[in-house]
Amino acid sequence: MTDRQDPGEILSAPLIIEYPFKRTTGPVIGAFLTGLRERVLVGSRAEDGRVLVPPAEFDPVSGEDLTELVEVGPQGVITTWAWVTQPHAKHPLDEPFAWVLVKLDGADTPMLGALAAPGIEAVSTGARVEPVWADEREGHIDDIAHWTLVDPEGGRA
Amino acid sequence: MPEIQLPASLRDVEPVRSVRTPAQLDYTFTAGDATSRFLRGITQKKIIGQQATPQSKVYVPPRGADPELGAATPIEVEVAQVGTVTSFCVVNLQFYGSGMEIPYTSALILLDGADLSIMHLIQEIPADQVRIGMRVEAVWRDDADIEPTLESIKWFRPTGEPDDVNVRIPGEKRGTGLGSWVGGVAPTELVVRNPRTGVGGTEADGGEG
Amino acid sequence: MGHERVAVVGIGQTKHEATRGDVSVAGLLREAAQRALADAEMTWTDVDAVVIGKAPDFFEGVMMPELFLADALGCTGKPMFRVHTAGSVGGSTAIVASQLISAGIHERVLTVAFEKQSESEAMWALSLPIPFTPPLHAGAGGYFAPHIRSYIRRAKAPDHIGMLVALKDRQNGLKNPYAHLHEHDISFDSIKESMMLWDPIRYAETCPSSDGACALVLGSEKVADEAKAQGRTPAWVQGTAMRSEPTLSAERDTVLPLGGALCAADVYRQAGITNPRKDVDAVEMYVPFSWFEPMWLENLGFAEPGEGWKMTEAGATAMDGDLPVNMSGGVLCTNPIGASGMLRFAEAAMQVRGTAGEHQIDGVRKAVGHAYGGGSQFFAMWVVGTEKP
Amino acid sequence: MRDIAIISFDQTPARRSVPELNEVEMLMPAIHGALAKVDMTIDDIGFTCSGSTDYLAGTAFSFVSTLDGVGPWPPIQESHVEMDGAWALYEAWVKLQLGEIDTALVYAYAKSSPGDLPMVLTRQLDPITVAPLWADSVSLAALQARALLDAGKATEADLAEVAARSRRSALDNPNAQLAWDRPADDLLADGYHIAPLRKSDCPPITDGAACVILAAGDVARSKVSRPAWIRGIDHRVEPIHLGLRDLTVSESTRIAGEKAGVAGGEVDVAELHAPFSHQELILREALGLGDGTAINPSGGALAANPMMTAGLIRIGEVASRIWSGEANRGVAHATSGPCLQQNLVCVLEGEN
Repeated sequence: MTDRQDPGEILSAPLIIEYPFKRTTGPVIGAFLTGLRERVLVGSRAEDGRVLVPPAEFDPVSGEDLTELVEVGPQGVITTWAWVTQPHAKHPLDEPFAWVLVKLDGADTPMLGALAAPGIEAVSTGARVEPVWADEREGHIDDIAHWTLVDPEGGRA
Repeated sequence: MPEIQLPASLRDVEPVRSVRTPAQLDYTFTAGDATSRFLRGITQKKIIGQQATPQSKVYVPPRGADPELGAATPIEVEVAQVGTVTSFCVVNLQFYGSGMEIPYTSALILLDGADLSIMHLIQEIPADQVRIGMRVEAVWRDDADIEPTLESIKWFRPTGEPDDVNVRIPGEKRGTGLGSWVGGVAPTELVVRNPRTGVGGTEADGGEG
Repeated sequence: MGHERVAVVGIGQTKHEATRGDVSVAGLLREAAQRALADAEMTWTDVDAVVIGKAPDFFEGVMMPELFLADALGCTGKPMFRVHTAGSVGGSTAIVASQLISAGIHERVLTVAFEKQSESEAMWALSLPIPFTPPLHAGAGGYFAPHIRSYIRRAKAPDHIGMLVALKDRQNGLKNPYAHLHEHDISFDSIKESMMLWDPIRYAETCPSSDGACALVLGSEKVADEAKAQGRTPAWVQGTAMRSEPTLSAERDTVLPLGGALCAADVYRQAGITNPRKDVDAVEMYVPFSWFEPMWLENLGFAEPGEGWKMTEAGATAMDGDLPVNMSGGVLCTNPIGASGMLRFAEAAMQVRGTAGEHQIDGVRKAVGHAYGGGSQFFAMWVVGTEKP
Repeated sequence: MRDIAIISFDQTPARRSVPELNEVEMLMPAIHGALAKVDMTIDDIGFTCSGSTDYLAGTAFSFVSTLDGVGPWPPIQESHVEMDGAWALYEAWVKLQLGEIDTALVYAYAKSSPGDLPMVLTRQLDPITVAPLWADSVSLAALQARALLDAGKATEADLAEVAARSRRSALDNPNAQLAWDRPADDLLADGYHIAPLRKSDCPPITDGAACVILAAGDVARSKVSRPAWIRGIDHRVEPIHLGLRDLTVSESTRIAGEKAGVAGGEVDVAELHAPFSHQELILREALGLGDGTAINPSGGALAANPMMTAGLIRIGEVASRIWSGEANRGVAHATSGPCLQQNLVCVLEGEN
């Protein structure tokens, strides 16, 4: 009989799981991504009249198809946020930043984004933000490079 | 497909239909106890199977559990580096990452002293001459290239011994296979010996018959 | 079987293709689900619970994708359940869904199984380079081919049987508008001349990779009786069974697995089938490589050991034979892996309901749906019929 | 409904990493332990069901090789869910309701240590509009915590109290991974991890496994003197998009709790699967639990959080307290998905 080994004797090796998934969008999510490429934000109108962003292909309550897409934003308000002191290499920003849920003007549900801000004290629920568009856009959520605060007078903070 | 109503700003532009979302996840894989012990044997050019009890089946390569008993396999047993081809296929498809010249033969090989066939390559014989029952032996890489992987055995090649005409294809020792209906009668659990209770199977299995 | 009777009251599937470039994953599922709901004359809100099945998550690169699909399937505020039993999953998912009704918990359950293989490649997802793990030298075909060779040797079967199965299933698939492959020029010779990929398996004896989904609406006796009263025939679930055995055990028979035969014996007992060949009118079995038809004929009790290939050769499993097998064209024509098992179960139900269109067999009173997965080690079966169990 | 009880439970000690064992090697002691406690073998079991997910360790079909730990030979009746083991238990409970079998074995396991867990969990999110942002599970929980603070439904001190109490309770749990005694005030002095969450508000990353055995009626009574009867069990789901939910409440938990009959009597003990401290507060409200209920005496997921397993462990922990007579009626809860997306509630009761 052999004894169990110490962890140090166990063989280990890197395992990398990587794939460039190609996802078909369908017409509704496709329209959302088309909008990002064109620097336009769109949501879908739910059965109860709410505007959902990102648009849903289907009503989140009843499950029925949603087909009406409407333009929203581009500015909105933070509904909740979290401050990341040490960004992960995979995060959208390299410097400390805030995750935010942003309710765009004309929308009823908020969407997730990464907000560049000078520090945690600059961020608050209710603050106005707007997207900073990537220079090269291809119809991808990353076409919004990140979000930025808008000062109360309407210019950038 | 429902008709989509777009806002004016998107009506005259080419719609996005698909999107690439590359993703990479990095893991540190650890081999666990049974596999580490097996592969350390490989680095010494030994093929070491494992079993749960001195009476139970010898598994090569071991994977940590005897799947019939549902028990750990702490006992190490060195098995032979020669064995018998129990079945095989000839591969004509260039398989991702294989780097093999086609056609090549991938075979189930029951090593002497083991109870389960391993899958490995057969070389040094034309693919169309490989036979069920053929006796084969392991061919190792050069010593400098031995690593803790079953691929340190480059392939198996014929030993030149006569074929084993009694080679056991899994389940065939009962003639018709375990999951066959004979005379229209379904098999039951008792066709095989329960390794924990000893119930079932034939006397040849060490069961109650 | 539980206390409550269960029936299939709605069936839907997508058009299956190599790449469904027109729909998202959610859209694909909804295409099948909405057809099933329409068939059952129900809406999303009528459904009590949803049971989802698919094969490994790496296929689409979404971890536990039922979570992001919850609202796509109208699950908000409802129970949603995800089954994964390898290739048998489409069958076991339908069984889990049926048990929610037979146990008396729900009245109307929607079950959906899918795979959108075009989002990645099955070859990639099935061959992740796991360190220290012996390489599988040639994919799934390379795994199954030696076992097929063992069958051919054991049953003394002639070489052309696999080709006959491929020809029959591809021709049946021409009658099925949803099937992925519609090979109008298929012939025995074209199959024979196709490339030998994993000798003894030829290219034309191998299943395709498909995008697709299948959905069933299952109802309680009350729901099914109402459907019947309105002229929609229910397919009564007369038996369900699952069995599992280890992938790599010393005693296991990889050609005629004991688990497969026990699963069949269990489901026949429930359905009152004593002579499978006589009592069953049509079978949809999981045949991803053509030779599995004769193997499963023996494993499921339709033929004596070594005789399955003779049934195939004699045409018994053709549309006009005494035991039609894979009327839909089967897995050889359509293989969205996670859905493949449910498609077998669905086709069995369509035959019983008389709604199979051009591939309908006349007068089907009892039909068997069969699925298997892993290394021929996970089995799921059901028997559906025109009569209440 | 047929009377079904939990009759046995075992778990492996929760550890940050178990590199010396593969999944089946790690799992087997839990299965063998649960069987031995009630003097049973796998041959006494009518149905086996497991919960796990391939993504944690990066290996497809992980459940196929762990099934070897059961010894499914001769072949068995078995199923697997790509969900927490609590849902595997639900499937087993349904199967037992059918009346053909009297016993079921349920297991769950996870090795989260091979990967970067918060990043692995991003693969659960909407694959087109959210997953590419790599919004990790801790960040999403922090968004929920902020919403709760903003709504005035909790303070950071309330969160610290949950964190401190959970780790203090864990001192009595030999299987816990994080157990310590620090006052809540002390925790508040720590800096933020992902604000407004501190490290102490977050669960550890855990490798571990657990096994539960269920039995019906007289079989249960023959095995244990005080079976933990399942009086109600239900599960519900919500949309995954955080924007489609009120993050300060758990509507799916509320419905599941109502269907499972939580309000039907006094609740002596509740084991809530709240990986983040603020989530305990949301769950207590959703289930209507008052001060008379002992919450997470095991330390809960804040003391040990093996993915896919922590929910099943909650059920085992409540059952253990019923067998011992420490509690008469208890509630176990399991969750899945970001920010309490999917929830299961199980009401257990002893017989007097």
